[in-house]
Amino acid sequence: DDNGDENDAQDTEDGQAAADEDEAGGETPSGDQWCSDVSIAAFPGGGQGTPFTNNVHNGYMAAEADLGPDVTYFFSEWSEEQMVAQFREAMALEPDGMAVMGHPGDAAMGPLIDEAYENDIQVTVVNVELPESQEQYAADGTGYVGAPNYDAGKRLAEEAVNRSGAESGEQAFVWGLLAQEGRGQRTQGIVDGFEEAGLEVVYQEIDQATNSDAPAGTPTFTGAMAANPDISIVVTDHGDLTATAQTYMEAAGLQPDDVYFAGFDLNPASVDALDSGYLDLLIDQQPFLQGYLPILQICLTQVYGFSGLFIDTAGAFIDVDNVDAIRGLVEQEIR
Amino acid sequence: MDATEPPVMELRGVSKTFGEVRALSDVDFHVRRGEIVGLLGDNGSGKSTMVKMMMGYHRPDPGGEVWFEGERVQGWSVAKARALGIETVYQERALADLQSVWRNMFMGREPVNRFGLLDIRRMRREAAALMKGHMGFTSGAVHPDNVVQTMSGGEKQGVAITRALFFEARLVVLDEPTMGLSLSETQKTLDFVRSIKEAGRSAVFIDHNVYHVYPVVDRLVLLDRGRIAGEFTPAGITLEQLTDRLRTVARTGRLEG
Amino acid sequence: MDATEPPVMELRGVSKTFGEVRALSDVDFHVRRGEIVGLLGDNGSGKSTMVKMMMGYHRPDPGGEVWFEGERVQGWSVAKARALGIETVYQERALADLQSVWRNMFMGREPVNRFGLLDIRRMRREAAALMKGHMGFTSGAVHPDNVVQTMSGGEKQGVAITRALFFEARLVVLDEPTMGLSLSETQKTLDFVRSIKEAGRSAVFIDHNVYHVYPVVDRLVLLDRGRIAGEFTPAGITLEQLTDRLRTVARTGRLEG
Amino acid sequence: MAKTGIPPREEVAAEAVPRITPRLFLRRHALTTGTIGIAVVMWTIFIVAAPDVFLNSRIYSAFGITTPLWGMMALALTFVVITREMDLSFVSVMALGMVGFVRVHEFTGSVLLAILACLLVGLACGLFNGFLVAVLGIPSLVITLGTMFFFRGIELALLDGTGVPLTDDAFGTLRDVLNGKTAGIPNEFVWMVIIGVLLWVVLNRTRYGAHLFVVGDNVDSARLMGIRVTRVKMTAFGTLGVVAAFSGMVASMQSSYLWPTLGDGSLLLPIAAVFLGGTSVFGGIGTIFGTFLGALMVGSIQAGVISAGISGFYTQLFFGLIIIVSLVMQTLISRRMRS
Amino acid sequence: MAKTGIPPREEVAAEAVPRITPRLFLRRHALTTGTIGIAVVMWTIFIVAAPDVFLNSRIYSAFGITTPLWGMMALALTFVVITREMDLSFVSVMALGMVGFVRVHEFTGSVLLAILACLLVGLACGLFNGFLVAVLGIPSLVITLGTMFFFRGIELALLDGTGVPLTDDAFGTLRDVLNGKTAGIPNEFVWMVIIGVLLWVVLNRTRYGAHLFVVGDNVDSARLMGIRVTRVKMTAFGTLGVVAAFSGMVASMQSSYLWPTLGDGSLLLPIAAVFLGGTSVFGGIGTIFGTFLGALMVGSIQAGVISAGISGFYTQLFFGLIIIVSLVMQTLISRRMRS
Ligand SMILES: Nc1ncnc2c1ncn2[C@@H]1O[C@H](COP(=O)(O)OP(=O)(O)OP(=O)(O)O)[C@@H](O)[C@H]1O
Ligand SMILES: Nc1ncnc2c1ncn2[C@@H]1O[C@H](COP(=O)(O)OP(=O)(O)OP(=O)(O)O)[C@@H](O)[C@H]1O
Ligand SMILES: [Mg+2]
Ligand SMILES: [Mg+2]
Repeated sequence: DDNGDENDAQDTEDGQAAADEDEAGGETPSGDQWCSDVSIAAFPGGGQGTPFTNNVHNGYMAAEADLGPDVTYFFSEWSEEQMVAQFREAMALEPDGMAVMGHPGDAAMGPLIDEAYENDIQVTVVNVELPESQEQYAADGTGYVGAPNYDAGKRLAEEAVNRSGAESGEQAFVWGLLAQEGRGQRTQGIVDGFEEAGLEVVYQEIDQATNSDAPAGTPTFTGAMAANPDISIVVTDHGDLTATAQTYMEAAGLQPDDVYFAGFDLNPASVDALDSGYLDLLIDQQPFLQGYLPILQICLTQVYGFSGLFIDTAGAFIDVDNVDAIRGLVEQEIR
Repeated sequence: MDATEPPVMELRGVSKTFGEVRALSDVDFHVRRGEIVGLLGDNGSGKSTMVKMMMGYHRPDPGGEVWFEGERVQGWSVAKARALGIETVYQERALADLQSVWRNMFMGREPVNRFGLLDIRRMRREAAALMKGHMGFTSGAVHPDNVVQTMSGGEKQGVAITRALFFEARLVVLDEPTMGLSLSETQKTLDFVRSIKEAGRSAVFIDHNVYHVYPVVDRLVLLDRGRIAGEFTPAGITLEQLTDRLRTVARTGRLEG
Repeated sequence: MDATEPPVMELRGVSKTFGEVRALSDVDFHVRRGEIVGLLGDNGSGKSTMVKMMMGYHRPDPGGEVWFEGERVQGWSVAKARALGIETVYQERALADLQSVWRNMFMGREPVNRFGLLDIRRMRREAAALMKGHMGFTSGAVHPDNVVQTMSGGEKQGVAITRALFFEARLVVLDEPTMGLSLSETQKTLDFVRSIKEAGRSAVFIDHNVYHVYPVVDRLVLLDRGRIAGEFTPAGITLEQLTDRLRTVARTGRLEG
Repeated sequence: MAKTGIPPREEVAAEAVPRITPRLFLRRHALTTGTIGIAVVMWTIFIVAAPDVFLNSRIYSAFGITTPLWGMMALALTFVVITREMDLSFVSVMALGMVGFVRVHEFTGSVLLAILACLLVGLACGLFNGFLVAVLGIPSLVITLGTMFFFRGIELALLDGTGVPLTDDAFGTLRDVLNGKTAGIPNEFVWMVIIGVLLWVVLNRTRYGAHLFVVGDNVDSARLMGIRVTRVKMTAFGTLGVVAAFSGMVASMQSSYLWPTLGDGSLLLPIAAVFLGGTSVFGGIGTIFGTFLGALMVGSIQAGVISAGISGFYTQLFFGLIIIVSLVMQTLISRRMRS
Repeated sequence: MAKTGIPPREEVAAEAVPRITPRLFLRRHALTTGTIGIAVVMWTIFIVAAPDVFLNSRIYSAFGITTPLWGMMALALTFVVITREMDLSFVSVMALGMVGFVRVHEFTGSVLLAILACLLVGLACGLFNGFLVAVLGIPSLVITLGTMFFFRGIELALLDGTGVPLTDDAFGTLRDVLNGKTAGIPNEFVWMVIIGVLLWVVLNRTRYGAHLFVVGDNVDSARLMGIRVTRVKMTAFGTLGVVAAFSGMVASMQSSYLWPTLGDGSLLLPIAAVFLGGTSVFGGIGTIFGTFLGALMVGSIQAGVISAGISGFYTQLFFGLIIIVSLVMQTLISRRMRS
C-alpha cells in the first residue's frame, strides 16, 4: 500500500544550494578565472547520455565554466577495465589532476594512483570510495565526493520497509550489481537491510545489456515477478532501471499499487514514474555535486594547496509529495 | 541472313585489360540475324571475356564500342541485354547453388501474376516440363524443387543450357555449352543450336571441340591472345585444315606456321 | 598388368544413397596395376560419386567394401588415399579460388624444409616450371603468385590437372579432365594418360567424349543409373558399336535396345 | 520478357510437377521443422518447470510487449543476412530516427510529419549503410560497426546527451496505435505480425525477394544473370533502417521517454533470433517464419529461465545453456531429417 | 609424399619464377598497403591535432599497456576468421580461465600450476567451441554467442559474482613477467609482439597455416584434397581459447584484481581490429600483420579522439567517423592499386 509519511527530515535542501549554480551552464571559461591554468581529466562514470552520468558531467562542466580549468572527459560505460585503461590514457595527457571513479577498487587503482603522484598528478575519488588511497594521499589532495554506498543501500531498504508496511516473511526483489567490487556495496546494503527486517530477498544481477540500456531488462523483470507472485517490494540499484519502473510494471501487467517500487537517482523519467505512481520512493545522491565538487577540490589543491576533502553527497528521500520542489532542476539535469 | 541490314550485335575496337593482363586487344566482331558464329581459341585467349562484354558484364576499355541492331549502346548492362533478348550459357554456369532448380531456371526473369506477385506454380510446372522433356535426365533427382548444389556436373550444365535455350531469345551466346554433357545431351544441344538458325535467330557458339562447332556454324572466328587471328567459313576450309590452323596459331600466334 | 596380383583399388558391393537419390547400387569395380580403366555413363549416372568413394570422400552405405592392394580398408579417408599415392582430378576442380596457383598446386601436400617450415621458394619455383613447361598457357596471366579466381576456365582446369599428373601417383583418377581444355591441351592430357600406363601406374579415366576414352583405355566400364551396365575391352568392340550401345543404354537402361 | 518460348516443334504437354512426398517435404523444410521442434520442447520445459507462470496469460502479454521492440528488427535483418551481409548499426538507427521525430514535432507541431521524419531518417541511415556496402564494397560487418558509433554519435550530439520526455498529449493517438491493445493482444505484437507478414510476402512472392536469395547465394551468378545487385542490397539495408526507426518509435512511445541510449542493449538479441531461426550466415538461405520463431524463443529464454526459479548468478549460465542445447538439437534434428 | 615427380621424359630446366614487378607486388599486397596508408594518415592527423600528446612517448606507453589486453585476442581471432568462422565467446574465456587460475592457486599454492590451469581452461573452452562448430556443424556466430553466455555464467556461478584480489606476493614474478617493462617497453606489448610473430610464422610458414587458408576459402575443395577440416578448425578455436585465457591473466595481473566482468567490454574491439586489418569475413584471406596494425589503429582512435581535444558528446561521432573514413579510404586505395 502506498503511504503518506511526512517528508523525511533530510529533504531540506530545496533548490537553495543549487540556485547558486543556476546560471552556471553555457558560460565558457575565460582567462581570468582563478583556476584557468589547471588541466584536469575527469570520469563521469557511465556512457554518454545516461541520466546519472549526465548529471555528474553537468556538474563537471558547471565547475569548468565557473573556475576555468581545462577538462577532458573519459566515459567508461561503468566498466572497471575501461576505467583502468582510461586512467592510463588520461595520465598520458599529463594533467594536473584527475577525478576518477573508485569502482575498480584499491587493488587495481592503488598502483595507478601511486604512479600518478610520481608524475605529479593529483587524484581525487568520486562515487565509490578507495579507502587506502584516500588515506595515503589525503594530504596530497586525494579526497572523496559521493554517498557512502553501503549505508545508502541499507537506508533505502529500511525506509521502503517502513513506508510500505511490509511484514516479516514477505518477499523483496533486489535487482542490483553485487558483482561489481565497490559499487556492489550498495546492493549489499539493500540486501542486508531487507534481511534484517525479516524479508525474504529474491536477488537478480543486472546483466550487461540492461546495464547500458534499461528497457532491455523488461523480460527479466516480468519473469521475476511472474515466478515470485509474493513480492511486495522492488528495489532497483541503478538509476536507469529505477527510471524505467513504469515500463517494467506495465509489461508485467502490474498496477501502480501492486508492489512498492524504490530505487536510486533522480532524472526526468523517474520523476514521471513518481508522478504516475509506479515509482514510490528514491534516494537522490546528488550526482551533480559529484561532478562539481571534485573539480573545485582539485582547483583548491592545485592553486592553494589544500588537502583532500571527504564530502558525503547522500541526499534526500524523494517521493511523490516532495518531488515538485526540484522538478525544474531535474529537467536541467542538475538534480 | 542479310548483309545489308545492321548486325544484331557488334563490337568495335574493343579492348579489355585486367591489371597487367590484356584479355582483349582491339577486337572487331559482329553477329548478323540468323547467323551462327563459332568462336575458337586457345585457353585464356579471351573468348569468355568477349562474351561477358557482349552481355554488358564487362565494360570495354575507353575507345571500344558496343552496337546493338545498328545503334551504339551506352550504359550497356546485363539486365538491358537480357531485356532485349540476349541469353547466355556462361562457361561458369552462373547458377545459385543453394536455390531450387526452378528458381535458377527463371533467375532474373521471374514471371509475375497480375498482382505483381511471383507465379510460383507456373515456374515449378514449366521447370518440371523442361527438365523432363528437354534435359531428359535419367537420375532420380529430377524434382524441380531440388537445390542445384547436389546435382551432378552434367545436370547443372543442363539447367544452365535449358534456361538459355528454351526461352525465345534473339541472340543466344553459348560458352562451351557441351562441357560435361553426355553424348546424347551433347547431341540435343547441337541440334538445338541448328534450330536457332531455322527460327531466324542468331547465336555465338564457343566450343573447344571443332567437331561440334564446324558442322553447325556459318562463320568461324579465331581468337589468339586477345586478338582476332582469322576468320573462315566452313565452305572455305576443311575440318582437317582448320584443326591444323588451330594448332599452328596456338603454337606461333600466326595463321601460317 | 597382372590378373593374379590383387587390384590396386577395388570396390565391392558398394551402394550410396543421398536422401531419396540412390547414386550407386551394389557396384563392383576394380583397377589393376598398369591398367587404364575408362568409365562411361550418362549425366547423373554416378561416375563422380564412385570417384569420390574411391578417394574416401564419400563413405559407402553399410555393406559396401573398399579394398586397396588386396586389403580391405577401414576408415578410408582422402588424406589416407593421397598418402598411399592416389591422385584425382575432380570434376568440380577442387581449387581454392582466392589462393595463389602455387598454393593450389601443393594443396594438402605442401613440402616442408628440415625445420618443418614450408618450403615456399621450392613451391613457387616448381609451380612456375610446371605452368610453363606443361600447361603451356599462352595468356600473360601465368605468374604462380596469381590467384586462381580470375583465371579462364581452361586455365583453372590446367591447374587441377597439373597437380594430379605431375606428382608420382600409383593411381590417377581423372573425372572429365579435358573439360574446357583447348585442342592442344586436350592432346597433352591424353598423351599423359597414355604415359601413366607406360610407367606401370594405373588410372581411372572418365570422359563423355568416347573419342578421347576409347584409344587410351584397356577396359571400359559402363555405368547407368548407379549400376554397372556392362564391361568391354577396346579389342572386343568398335568405336561405332560402343557409341550405339551408349545411346541405347541411356535410353532404355539395357545394353541391347 | 519472361514469356517462355518452348519451341513448338517439340511440344511438351505441360505436365504436373512431380508430387512432393511427405519425406521430401520434411527434407526440404528440415531447418524450419527443427526450429519448430526445439521451440516446442523449450516451451514444454518451461511449462513443466513453472506451470503457474507459463499457463498464465500474463507472461505472454509481457512477451508480446517486449519482444517486438527488437523482434521487428530481427525480421528485417533477415533480408540483410540473406544477401550475405550484416548490420550492427540498427541499434543506433532506433534512436536517431526518434531524434528526427522529436525535432520535427518541436518545429512543426505535427505528429504525422514527425512520424514521417522518423521513418525517413531510418531510411536514410539504411541507405547510407547500403551505399557503403553495395556501392563501395566495404565489408558490412565492419562498416556498420563504424556507422553504429557514427549514428549514435550524431544522436548524442543532437540531443546533447539528454533524454526527451514524450508525455505531450498530442501523442495519445499514436500511443494507442502503437502501444494499445487489440482484442486483448498488445499492439506491439500486432505490429510485429503485420511486419512479418509483409516481409514474408516480399521475400517469397515477389521478384525482389527471389533476387535477395540469388544475390546472397552467388553474387557473381546474380550479376551475370542481370540482377541489379547494388539495388537489391541497398533496398535490404533501407528496409532495415525504416523498421529500426519504427521500432524506436514503438519503444520510446511505450516508455514515454526518449532515452539517448535507446537500443544500446538490443544488439545481440535480433542477431541471435535471425540465426536461431535458421538463416545462414553465408547468405542465400533464410525464412521470415524462422526468424519469427527465433525471436519468440530468444525473448522467452531470459524470462523463462528466471521464472523457472533460477536466479542470481545462474541465469546467464542457463541462458547460454539453452541457446547451445537448442542449436545442437536443431542441427541434429535437421540433419536427421535430411537423410 | 610431397616428392614431386616431374616425369623425366619431359625434363624441364627448373627455371626461375617470373620476376615480381613492383606493380605486381603492390597489387598483390593492395590490402596491406591500404591499411598501412590509412594508419599513417590517421597518425599524422593525430599529431597535427594534438602534437603535445602524440609526440610524447607517454601516450604510446599507455597504448602499449592497454591495447595488448584485447589485441592479442585479435591476433588469434584472425585464424578463426580466416577459416570462415567467428568467435564471440573469447570475452568470457578471459574470465573463466582466471577462475581456473585462482582456484588452482588456492588449492595448490603453486603459481605455475595456476598458470597451467588457466591456459588449459582456455584451451578446453576453445576446443568446446571448435567441437560444436566443426564436428556438429553449428554456425559459429550463433553458437559462440551461446557459449559466451554459458562461459560467463559458469564463471559467475563459480565466483558467486564476487571479485578476487590478486595481491598475493607470490604473484610478484608473474606480474614482472607479464606487466613489467623490457628496455622501457611495456611487457604487455612485448607479449603481443611475441604472439604476433608466432602466429605469423604458423600462418605463413607451416602446413597448418596453409590449410587454414584453404579451409576458409573453399571447404569442399579442402575436403576433396584430403585436408582434415575438423582438426584445422578445432585447432584455430583452441588457439584463440589459450590466447584469451592468457590475455585474461595479463589483464587481471595488471590490475591485481579479478573482476567477474573481466572482458565484458572487449568484444567489439578485437573484431574491429581483425576486419580493419583486411581479413575477409568470408574466409580465405587475412594477415596477422594487418590485424596487428588494425589493433593499433582501433586502440589509438579512442584515445586519439579524446586527446585531440574533442570532448563530450562528440567522441562517439568521431570514433565512428574515423572508422568509416578509414575503411572507405582503404577500399579506394586497394581498389586503385589493383587496377
Ligand atoms: N551430395 C549429394 N546429395 C544428393 N544428391 C547427390 C549428391 N551427389 C550426387 N547426387 C546425385 O547423385 C546422382 C549421381 O551424381 P554423379 O555426380 O555421381 O553423376 P555423374 O555420373 O558424375 O554425372 P556427370 O556426368 O553429369 O558428372 C545425381 O543424380 C546427383 O544429383
Ligand atoms: N576478372 C579478371 N581479372 C584478371 N584476369 C582475368 C579476369 N578475367 C579473365 N582474366 C584473364 O584474361 C584472360 C582471358 O580469359 P578468358 O576467360 O576470356 O579466356 P577464354 O578464352 O574464355 O579461355 P578458356 O577457353 O580457358 O575458357 C585469361 O588469361 C584470364 O586469366
Ligand atoms: Mg572461357
Ligand atoms: Mg560427374
